[in-house]
Amino acid sequence: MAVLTNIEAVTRTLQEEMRRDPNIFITGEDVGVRGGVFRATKGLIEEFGEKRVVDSPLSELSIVGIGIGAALYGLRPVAEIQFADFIAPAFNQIVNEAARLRYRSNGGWTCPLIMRVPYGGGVGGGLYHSQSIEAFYAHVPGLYVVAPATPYDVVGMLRYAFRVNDPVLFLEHKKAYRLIKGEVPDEYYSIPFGKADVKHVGTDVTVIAFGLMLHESLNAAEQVARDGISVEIVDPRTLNPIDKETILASVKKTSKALIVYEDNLTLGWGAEVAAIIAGEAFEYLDAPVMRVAGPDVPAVPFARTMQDFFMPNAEKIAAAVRKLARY
Amino acid sequence: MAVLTNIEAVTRTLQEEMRRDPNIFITGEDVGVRGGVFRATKGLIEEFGEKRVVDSPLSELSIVGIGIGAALYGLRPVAEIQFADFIAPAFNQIVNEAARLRYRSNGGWTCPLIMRVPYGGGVGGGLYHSQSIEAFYAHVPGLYVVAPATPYDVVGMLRYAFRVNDPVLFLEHKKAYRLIKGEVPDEYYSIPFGKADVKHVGTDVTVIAFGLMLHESLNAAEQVARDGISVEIVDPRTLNPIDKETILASVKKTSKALIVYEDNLTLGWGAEVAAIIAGEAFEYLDAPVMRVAGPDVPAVPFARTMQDFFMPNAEKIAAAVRKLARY
Amino acid sequence: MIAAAKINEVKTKAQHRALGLSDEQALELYWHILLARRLDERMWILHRQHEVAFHISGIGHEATQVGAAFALRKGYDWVHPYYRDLALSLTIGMTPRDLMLALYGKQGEPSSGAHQMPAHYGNRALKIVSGSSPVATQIPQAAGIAFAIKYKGTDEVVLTCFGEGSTAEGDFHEGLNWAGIFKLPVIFLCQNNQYAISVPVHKEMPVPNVADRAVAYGMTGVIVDGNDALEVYRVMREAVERARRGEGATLVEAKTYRPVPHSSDDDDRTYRSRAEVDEWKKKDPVLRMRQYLESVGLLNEARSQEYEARAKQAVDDANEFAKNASYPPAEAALENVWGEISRQ
Amino acid sequence: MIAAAKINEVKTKAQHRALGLSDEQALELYWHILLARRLDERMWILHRQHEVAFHISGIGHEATQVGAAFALRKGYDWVHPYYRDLALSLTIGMTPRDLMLALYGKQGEPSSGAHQMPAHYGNRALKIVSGSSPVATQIPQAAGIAFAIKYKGTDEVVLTCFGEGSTAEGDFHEGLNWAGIFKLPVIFLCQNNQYAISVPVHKEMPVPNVADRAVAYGMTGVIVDGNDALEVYRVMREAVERARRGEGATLVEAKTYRPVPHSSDDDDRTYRSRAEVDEWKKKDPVLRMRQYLESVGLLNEARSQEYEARAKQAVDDANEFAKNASYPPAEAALENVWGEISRQ
Ligand SMILES: Cc1ncc(C[n+]2csc(CCOP(=O)(O)OP(=O)(O)O)c2C)c(N)n1
Ligand SMILES: Cc1ncc(C[n+]2csc(CCOP(=O)(O)OP(=O)(O)O)c2C)c(N)n1
Ligand SMILES: [Mg+2]
Ligand SMILES: [Mg+2]
Repeated sequence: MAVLTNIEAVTRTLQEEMRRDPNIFITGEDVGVRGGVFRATKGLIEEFGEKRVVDSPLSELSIVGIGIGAALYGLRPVAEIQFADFIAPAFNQIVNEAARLRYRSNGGWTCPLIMRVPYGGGVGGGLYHSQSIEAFYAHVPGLYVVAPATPYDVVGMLRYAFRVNDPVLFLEHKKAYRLIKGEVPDEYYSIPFGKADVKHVGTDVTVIAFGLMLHESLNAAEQVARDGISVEIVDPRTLNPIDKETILASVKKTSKALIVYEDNLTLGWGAEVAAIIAGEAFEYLDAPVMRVAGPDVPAVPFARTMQDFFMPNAEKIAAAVRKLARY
Repeated sequence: MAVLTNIEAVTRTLQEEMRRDPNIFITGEDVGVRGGVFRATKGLIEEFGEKRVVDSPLSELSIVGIGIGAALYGLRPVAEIQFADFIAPAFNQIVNEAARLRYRSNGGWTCPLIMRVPYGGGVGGGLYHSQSIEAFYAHVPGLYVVAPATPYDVVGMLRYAFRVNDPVLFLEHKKAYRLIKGEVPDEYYSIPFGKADVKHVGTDVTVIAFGLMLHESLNAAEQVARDGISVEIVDPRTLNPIDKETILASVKKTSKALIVYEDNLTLGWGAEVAAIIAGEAFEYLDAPVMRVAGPDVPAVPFARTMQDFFMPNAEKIAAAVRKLARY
Repeated sequence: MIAAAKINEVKTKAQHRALGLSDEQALELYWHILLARRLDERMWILHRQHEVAFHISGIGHEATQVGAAFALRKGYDWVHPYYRDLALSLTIGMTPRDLMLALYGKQGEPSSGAHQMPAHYGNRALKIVSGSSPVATQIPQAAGIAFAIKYKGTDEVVLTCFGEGSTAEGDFHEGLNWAGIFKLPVIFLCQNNQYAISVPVHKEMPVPNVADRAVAYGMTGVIVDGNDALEVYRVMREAVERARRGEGATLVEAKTYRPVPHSSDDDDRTYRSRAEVDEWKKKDPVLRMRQYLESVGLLNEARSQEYEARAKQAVDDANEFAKNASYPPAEAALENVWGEISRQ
Repeated sequence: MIAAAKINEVKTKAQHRALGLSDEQALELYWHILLARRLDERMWILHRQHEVAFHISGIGHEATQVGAAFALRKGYDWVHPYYRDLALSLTIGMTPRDLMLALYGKQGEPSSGAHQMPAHYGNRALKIVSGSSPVATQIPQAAGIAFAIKYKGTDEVVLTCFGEGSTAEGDFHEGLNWAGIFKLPVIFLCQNNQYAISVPVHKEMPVPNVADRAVAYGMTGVIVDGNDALEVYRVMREAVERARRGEGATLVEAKTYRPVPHSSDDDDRTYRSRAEVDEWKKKDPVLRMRQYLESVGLLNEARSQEYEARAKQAVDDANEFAKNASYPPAEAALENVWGEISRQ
């Protein structure tokens, strides 16, 4: 058992997988000697050389496009997008290309491309260094979108990402990179996509939350526990496809659902979860399906006051849980 | 009163507005002598000349980028994107730029850019000439997304688009272009964004549908009326921001809600509507919130058999309405 | 005697011989140009007869495509084509039946299982990558395949094709930038047919030649007469050799013309004169190749008729086959969205 | 007498005079370079003191930016800057207080109301467009402003700035393509500081000079020593005149250097040697301009000290002002998402 941070979990898994499979290479801006602006690829160029850890030109469209081509050939590229906010130039290559290659060739071609993407707010990054982008991509069939929140999940899901033959958007919360620590077994394991995880067992209210918001929700659960409210927390981990079974099972048990995400509310990822619950657990519900999310503004503003206002946190979550529990 | 098709409504309104305001110009691929591949700009270059009806190079990113710049200057550009499927290269310019200009400059700069975008399936267009794209963009605060379904609404909302000072994604259903005819008053009127319209009054089930699906829903309402089921049909018309009031009022009346859209189900536009209903009309609901949508596959397939399988239509809608009515 | 000697002399001087192509190969070249043309023409007819809903054509581009294909090792080198590459796909190994199935959107269509519109050529065994409709996206992807080739250290090369209009997209710039920086074994073949749908080339770009843009990527740029299959073969072979030698990418611009509308949805009379089209038709690649082969004594009226008959038969067979094929089952719409987990 | 004559001679021969700049203007140029430098240095210090969370710097780029700004008609011409354009923004008319408010993220910050991180310069009255963080997006937008200028028929011009690394983005290509096709009055000023964060220029592009790429857009490309403010002024003035005359766009590449880390989050020792940085520091634009002005007799030790004192005072004042300003109210997060309907 080692105790790792989330970012160490990334780096170690990349290293381990690259040792195993010579077809894996990494490309992205500053991933080489700089080790990435967050240091997720730290030490890898020293071990694997410039051939396998490739500083890209500043061009997301083609970082992904090159990755697609290399994946078509049979390699296993890992594309690092420096910030989630900067993946937008690659939208066409991801959505129209990578995600549709299997379908458009009726299985003739596959695109096992991993895109690692640091995302999320609360880091003083303002409009363009704080974005959550999962809603755009979780809408796209054929594209795995995952957002592990703990070192254990990061390791298990990143390993799994190297074993699927479809493109994977691997979301890493920037604020959780060094904030979150956890134990990781020495033995090999991996975590299949599409399996949610109950991170906290409870009976009164189900909270569905991922990434940094999982941790805020765990804090909130502690807060309300003092008031005798028992919260069950489901971490979806995979955002596309969604593990409906685990979510519905929990909601059927508690009869109350709160979905938490830090993206802006409207058509954020949690909208689909709310729709699923309203469609498939209606008879079990004892209260409205609630959401705690960012306000509908273009992105997280910079000034501290406004950033705090934007970001969901344990207090806001606890308040919503209390409201639901009282309902 | 003139009877127009949807596409005639577009052309006529563009002409009328360009006569009024010399700051309006149109750019896009083939919008000039060709009059656009759908002929929406037919006749405009003859009347307004090459200066105001500008064939663009084949480059969506910069069609939008140029439009943003011109809007910043104070012009009123209309950018035609040839097919919705091809707007993806402009995603960054639309989402990170146009939609965020007002917010990022705290109101200092505004971006009154109209993007006209033919979209939708059922036209034999396969994966890349059938897409519905509203879910990606209706998630973006600061960006109006509208999808009028009738000539009356097309005229009223296109006029309104020229009177707001924010970017507008103006979605035009390709199949509805010539299929749908309707009366348009000779007197001036316009339809503000954010106002849904009850297109059919009923009491048993509320159907929320836009674009081509509005018309399929109207057909379905006729079908089920023979069985004595009374359907109320709400046409949101504006997809961002959503007119919650009108939707909720109808659902509170009927206690049953069906949302119809032709995009793939997961995180499609209707997910947000379902979430709103589950969150704010819970006490009024007598049945699960249902959705009829495309299956979760990358886009509408080409072969007729598969296309028919993909597309929601009156029969599928009627079946869902019956199920809800029986509930 | 004199006649025979003359023919021999002609043959020795013949362009194709100078390029190292045998007579059989030269005739094979013609065969593919002809077959593509006749197949393509039939597709237009089927559309006019309302047998099929849509056709997008490669007519006029055959010399470019077949010449280019001949410079590749089929099934060894990679091709990332675009929607006009009917002749290219045929030459690499797809069959008229394959393409007819796609036209009708019938079951068993190998490029996409009829998920896609026709003209989205693809076949893994032949290393033809299944493309999309958004233009230019194949360009960085082709660079990516070439990146992988270099990574693996083989001597495969990649050919990717696109129209001149599509060079306005950011994808073009980014793909060529990578190919330049990493000296990748890829050939960017621009089929410049003077129009992007209705937009003439001078409105698409501020330079007279696409090949001029190679400078911006430290890359060789070549202009070639795209209606001359042998010339295309020559410059392509050089580009391929450069790529195999590790000397990086080439941007080849084949100047040609599209004498037909953009697609069956288009009406080209709105944007160009018949006189212009007729002028270009004189340079027709089928005509030109036939005349060449006649001039070097490899074709005569009788043999030409044989070729025509063979082409007609192949096209008839393909049409019959595809027409009688069934549509895919509706539920095939749900297939091949996600894959199995890899066994690695 | 002799001394005075010599000074006069020097003055007449002086570079700035030859360019039509008065002595006052030359000193004004220096003032902006100096003020930008001292303000920028203070921002680094404030970061080190944990007074502010982030700083991204224009140090090293001052000569380029101030030289460029001097070639514009301030408030008449348009500027679409990037995050290094501290000196440019100051010269066009933003104040040290404005920029300090942004650094602290305080209320009243004019570029964005503290919605954005610092260094996202903008001001409508000054025609400085508020930029974003994704690089290169301003390039097609600047072409769009120029398109509007041509549409309206005024003689305004647009200046937009970006780093050499950002020329790898599709936006660069597409923006220049439009500018070339439509002959737009825009100047693309690439501030080539040899690095995109850690990536050196030879890994970013396959050509030695960004200006070489102008050829692909039928555009004039110019390389200039970006540490020589007067030279930058000269080539920019020519570019501006070309644009005003309706002769279209220019791509100007100013070769310079970033002697500091990319931002306060960066550690540049991981990717370049101190020797390299020290070498470049000898070409420091502040030093260079001061030496020039001394050589033509416009500056001496005493006057230099005066300038320094004035700069320090302005920076102190700005810091004091911003430090004491309040943060925006939390609910300001909800403002300026949507606008009112237009009155047209
Ligand atoms: C990204 C994108 N935008 C628009 C289109 C619609 N479209 C299809 S072909 C075409 C013109 C292409 O011109 P060119 O690149 O010269 O190729 P050609 O058809 O002439 O061979 C256009 C605009 C598209 N397919 N993809
Ligand atoms: C689209 C996008 N991708 C990545 C980044 C992260 N990033 C910020 S600055 C930078 C390097 C820019 O280099 P260059 O264009 O040379 O400008 P310089 O900073 O050297 O002035 C990078 C990669 C970004 N801001 N935008
Ligand atoms: Mg063309
Ligand atoms: Mg740089």
